[in-house]
Amino acid sequence: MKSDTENLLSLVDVTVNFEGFLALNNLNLKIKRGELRAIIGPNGAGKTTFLDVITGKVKPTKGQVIFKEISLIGRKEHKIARLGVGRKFQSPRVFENLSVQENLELSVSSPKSPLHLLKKNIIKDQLEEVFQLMKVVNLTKKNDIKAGALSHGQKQWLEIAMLLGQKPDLMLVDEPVAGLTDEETDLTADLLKSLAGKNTVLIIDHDMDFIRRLDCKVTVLNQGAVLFEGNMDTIQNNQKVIDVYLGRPD
Amino acid sequence: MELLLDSIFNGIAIGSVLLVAALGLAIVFGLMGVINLAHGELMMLGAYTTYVTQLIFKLPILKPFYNWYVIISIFLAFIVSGVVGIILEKTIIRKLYGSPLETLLATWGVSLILQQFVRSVPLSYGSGLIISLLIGMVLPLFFPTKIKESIKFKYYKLASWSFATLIGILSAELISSLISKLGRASSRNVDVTAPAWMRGQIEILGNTFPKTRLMIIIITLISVIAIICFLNQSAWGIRIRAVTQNRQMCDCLGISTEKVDVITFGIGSGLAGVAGVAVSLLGSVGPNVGGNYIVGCFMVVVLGGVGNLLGTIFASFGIGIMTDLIGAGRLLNIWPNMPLSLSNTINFFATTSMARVMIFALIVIFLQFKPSGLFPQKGRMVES
Amino acid sequence: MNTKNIKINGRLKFIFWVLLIAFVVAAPSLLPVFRLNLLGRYLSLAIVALGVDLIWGFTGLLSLGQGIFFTLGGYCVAMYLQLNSSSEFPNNIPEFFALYGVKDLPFFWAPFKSLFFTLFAAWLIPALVAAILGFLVFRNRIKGVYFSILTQASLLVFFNFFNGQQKLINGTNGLKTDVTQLFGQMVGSELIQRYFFWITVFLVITAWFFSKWLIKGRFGNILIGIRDDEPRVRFTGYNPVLFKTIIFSIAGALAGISGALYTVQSGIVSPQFMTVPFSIEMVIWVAVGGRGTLLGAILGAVFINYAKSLVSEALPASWMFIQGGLFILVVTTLPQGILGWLYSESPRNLLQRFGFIRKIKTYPSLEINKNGES
Amino acid sequence: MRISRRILAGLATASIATTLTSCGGGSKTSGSFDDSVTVGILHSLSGTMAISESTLVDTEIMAIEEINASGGITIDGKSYKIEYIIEDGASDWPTFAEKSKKLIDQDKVPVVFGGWTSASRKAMLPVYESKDAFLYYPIQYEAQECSNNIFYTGATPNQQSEPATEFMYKRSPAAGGDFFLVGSDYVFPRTSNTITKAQVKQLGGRVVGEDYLPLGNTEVAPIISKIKKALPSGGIIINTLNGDQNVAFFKQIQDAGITPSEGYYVMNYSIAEEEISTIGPEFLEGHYGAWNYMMSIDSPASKKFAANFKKRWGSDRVVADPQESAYNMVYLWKQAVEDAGTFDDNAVRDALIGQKFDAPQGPVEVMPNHHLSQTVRIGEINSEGGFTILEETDVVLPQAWNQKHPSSKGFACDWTDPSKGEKYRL
Repeated sequence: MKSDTENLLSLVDVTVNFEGFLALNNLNLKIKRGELRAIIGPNGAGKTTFLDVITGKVKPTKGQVIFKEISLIGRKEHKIARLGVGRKFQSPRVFENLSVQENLELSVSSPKSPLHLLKKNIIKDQLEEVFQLMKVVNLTKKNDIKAGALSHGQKQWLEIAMLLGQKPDLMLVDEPVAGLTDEETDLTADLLKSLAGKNTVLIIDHDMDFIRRLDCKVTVLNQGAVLFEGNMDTIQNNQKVIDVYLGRPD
Repeated sequence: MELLLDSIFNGIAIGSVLLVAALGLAIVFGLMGVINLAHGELMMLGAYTTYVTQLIFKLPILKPFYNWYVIISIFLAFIVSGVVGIILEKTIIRKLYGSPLETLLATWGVSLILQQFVRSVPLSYGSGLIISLLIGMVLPLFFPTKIKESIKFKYYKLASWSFATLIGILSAELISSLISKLGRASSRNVDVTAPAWMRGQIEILGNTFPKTRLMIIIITLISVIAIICFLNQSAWGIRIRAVTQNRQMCDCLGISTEKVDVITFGIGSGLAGVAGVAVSLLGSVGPNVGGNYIVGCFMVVVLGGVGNLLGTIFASFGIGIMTDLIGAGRLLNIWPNMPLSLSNTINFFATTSMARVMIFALIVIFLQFKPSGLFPQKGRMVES
Repeated sequence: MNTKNIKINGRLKFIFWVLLIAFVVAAPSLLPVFRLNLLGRYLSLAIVALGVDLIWGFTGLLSLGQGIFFTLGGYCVAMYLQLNSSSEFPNNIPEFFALYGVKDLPFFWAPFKSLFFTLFAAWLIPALVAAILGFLVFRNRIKGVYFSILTQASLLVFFNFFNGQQKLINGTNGLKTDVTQLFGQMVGSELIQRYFFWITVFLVITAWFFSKWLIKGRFGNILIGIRDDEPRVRFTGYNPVLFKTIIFSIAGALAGISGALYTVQSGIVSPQFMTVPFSIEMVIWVAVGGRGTLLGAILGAVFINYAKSLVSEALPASWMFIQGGLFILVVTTLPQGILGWLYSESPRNLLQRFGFIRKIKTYPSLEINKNGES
Repeated sequence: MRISRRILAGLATASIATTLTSCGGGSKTSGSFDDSVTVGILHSLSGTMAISESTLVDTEIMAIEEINASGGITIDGKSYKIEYIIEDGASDWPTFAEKSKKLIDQDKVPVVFGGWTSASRKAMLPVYESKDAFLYYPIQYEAQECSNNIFYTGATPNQQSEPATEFMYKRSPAAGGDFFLVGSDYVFPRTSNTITKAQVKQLGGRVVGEDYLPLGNTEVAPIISKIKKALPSGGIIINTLNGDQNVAFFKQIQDAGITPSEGYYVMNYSIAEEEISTIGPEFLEGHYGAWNYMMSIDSPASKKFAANFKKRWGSDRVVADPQESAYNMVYLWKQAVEDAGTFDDNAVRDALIGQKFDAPQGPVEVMPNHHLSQTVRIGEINSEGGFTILEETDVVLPQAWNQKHPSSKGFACDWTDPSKGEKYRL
């Protein structure tokens, strides 16, 4: 394995076999540091499995996942998370019985050992950070409200804020704008775009307008493998992509 | 080799009891995700049904058919436990879908009540109650469609329930007047005696095998085959499996998921009743008869892997054979010259008491390597 | 679900504490010996209930095997007391050994000659056993009902073991403590029992505050997080196995303390404490009192047990009906338990309907939460 | 559905109500008494042991009613009516201790009649000793105990198992055969079997195996295969299984060919008439039992006892040894109180020793070690569900400390002599 400093994440020949069904089939993919990357693909293309493999939820049958020059295969989810991989789920998953602030405190807190959490209250810097994050996602006024009482969009944003709180090197964002209003979608796109550069962001989505707004390199997955890579314009004109996914423009 | 064969025979004998007891549990747990701690008490109802049937068949009119009362009681036990199961589902369990821990606690409450019920209520009244419930539930199904759709249906229903109650009370009185043993509440254990043709032993492959055990194996076999056929061939079986896989989709397709739930739970409970018949042939029948089996059943289901009948079958025979191997200290016979320390250890566990300790410990260790049991459910939906 | 943010208001709290302390101080003179002893025992059960609340109410782990740790704690003190008063018996070992022809003290008994060791062992051993058991189970992500079933199976393993080992720990008969000596006094005597009552009250309150402290901050929030969405906790970088093992072991320690106190006040510890129903009852105390409320666990344990002893004096056979009914009722209609129900808006609505209190003008849940955080 | 539920509930509560009222109630005898005394009755009315222990409650109530009907207890010309408080031990040993405390501390009863299992007695013992109260315990047990605060009216091993073992080895059809010991896993079977093993060795016989079934477990298949392995062509089986485990055992050994006709003879220490009727005589016929009292004893006292019991509790009820013990202890207590002239524990305790009573089994006498001298009978179980009495010993004196058990050999108990007490070397 040659050293690879340019790429933050690379997947080499990753195959996931569910009882004969190849969810990922020799997938090869590289993400550069600071890159904003969108991944699209039809249902069953293996997008979620792809995230599962990176975050350690699913162990690939074959292949390598290299992150910051470390292999992620066989590592536990929380270890991978601590290495700097953050994940936002498709439907917002926040701790519904905790308040907004408590949610964020959990994601910001570091180190994440039980003893540390027991010993003292959150340190000042981290508390500051929590308030900062609330400001970013516009939830400052709702800091005491239970996350379960938030609207769908607010939950999405809270989860993104929690993701940011973990200060990950790589952010995996699964359908961040599902169920959001147009206005919220735009704000989310801007937010994600502003994160790129500093962070590396990988977005999975169906919403073509949203992807277009992100204005980044797009990878098309199909049947567990990369079908095509390029920017939005080239993709929309690629015959293969049109055939399997976009459909013919009327 | 001969010793091993002997062990396998014994293991099958022990395992078949476990299997028949665990079958209903495995179905309810596997298909509905419901942990039914009252399963043992449903077995108990089945066992009491056998007892009542036996006494009824001792009446002069039915005496000629006495030899066949066990066969009849299998069907009756299925119905009795099934009816109680359906009532349970409709009143309590339905409210708790999706929260298995709560179901577990509620069914424990049910098991306490059922246990005390058979202690404090005379069996004749218990039978009367079951009869009236059965009639009350079944009768409205036979009403012509015209009545079913009319606004006055509830009055008809009321009428049919009153009729059912009347029949129930009458039959309770009838039973207690005919058989005085059933007319009195008693916490005393009662006993089922197998008819003469089911007692004694037969020889298979040079091994003697008790006939009652063979009968239980046959009951188990028939139940397993019937269940597999039902789930795979019948329309309702296919619906049940469909609901297990995707409830919302089934709702959309017009399958009454409520009805499916009732039927699944009813069948699981009915099988508990059948298990009760089997158990009653081996030991005495009392309020605790089912409770003695329940933890063993859970072990079978956990070891076998949820939602997999094959796993249940393997697990029960596996536990059965292990029980015999460890409990009877057979390894010592198979391997006579083992080191002293090892043979001491084996002797330590070669009592029925310690064998149980050993087997549960082995299961826990086994689950360290295969947390989802022998035959885990596969696919990406499992963890979510 | 989460009610820990909701607090009863200050004045009520003050009155509550005054009443409580007054009662505790006056109890030994108010109550007849027998009732006082019962109260002491039920209060010690409240400690194990607190543990159940921590693991079930907050972390979502329904253990049906708390009896293991409870009994281990009980055996620890009973072994000490037995050794402490066996000087008059042959070989200086407890009397029952002679019955089985045992001449030498089994090796694991020896350390229990020390009071110091025993005081630690009574909670440390259960905590260790819980930690090992918990770790093995949590490591494999066995959770939900599987966890419950496995804890129940472990309970049976321990029960069968203790029940069958007459030569080691006196099997079914268990160990008695009433006629043993402690500081020159008989443990069953009124004086010593009164001291145990005070100790129990003190430890219940300590355990209560300890539990409150545990769940107050971020540690408690993680537990709630594990209960509600374990994968999310993992992806946030926390190791749920560690947290679960810790809290399970704490619950084990609490159970051990509880068992030790219960034993010295009952006069006996036996494998009977490890039967399946007793461990499930512990869960029911918490369920009825109100899970996730801590106070509910204490009240549930004390009141249900008191009710049990009163009912079984009057109508022995009906307790099973009542208990079973209570299970079903609480689970189906009062999932938050009595205290959870009181904390929620339902009683407020009830009072409103009868015109006892004024309607709140603003959005109620918003108000309540604001109060809760301050 | 709502209606149906209501009917259901109504039916259920109605039937429960009838059963509850039918089993409640105090002593009904009328008559004029000067005063009354309340005694405690403590047995399991719920749980697994309720089956057995409720028969003792019935017997004790009957004895109390008989005494009341004949004028109650007379002290200094003053007549006392006996009232009773029944407490439920719930088949849970610690509960027995708790309820004992309640009866002693709260109800201040002068005496408690109670207990069945050894574990329950062991749990109660410290309570009575620490409070210096008095318990009457009616069950045949493993002995190795001699409390100043307990009075034991059941048989000790030398009044039951020892004559039985000797009979089996010397005079039964399987005489000279090998022994296999089966029991439930608790203290009575284990201690009893220790004694049996020592005795068989003395007699020159062989014990080829023993196994214990955990309480509550009814899977006897492994035990049966062990028996067949250890006794391939018949022998003697000593059975100390508990309650319903016997049903599973006898049903299945018969199916496995372990029957008298095949040369296997089972001697039972826990199977009395009540159990025979539950298990079914067809499974037990030809096996043996050893008791102090058997219903088939052909004496007026025995017949009257059985007849009175049937009259009071129903014609299909039977009496057995534990009930007889329970019956005796109530009468013995009454006699001792009348002799002592007070209900005070210590005086009654002293007056008790030497009390004689014409029990249904024949004359019994309270010995200085708080046990009874009794007659031992060996019976063969017959097809009618009773015992055919084969042998009857003279009155056997009780040994609180067994003389065959290695731990207690050479010891005895005597509470009349302060220098001897609980355990002294003979």
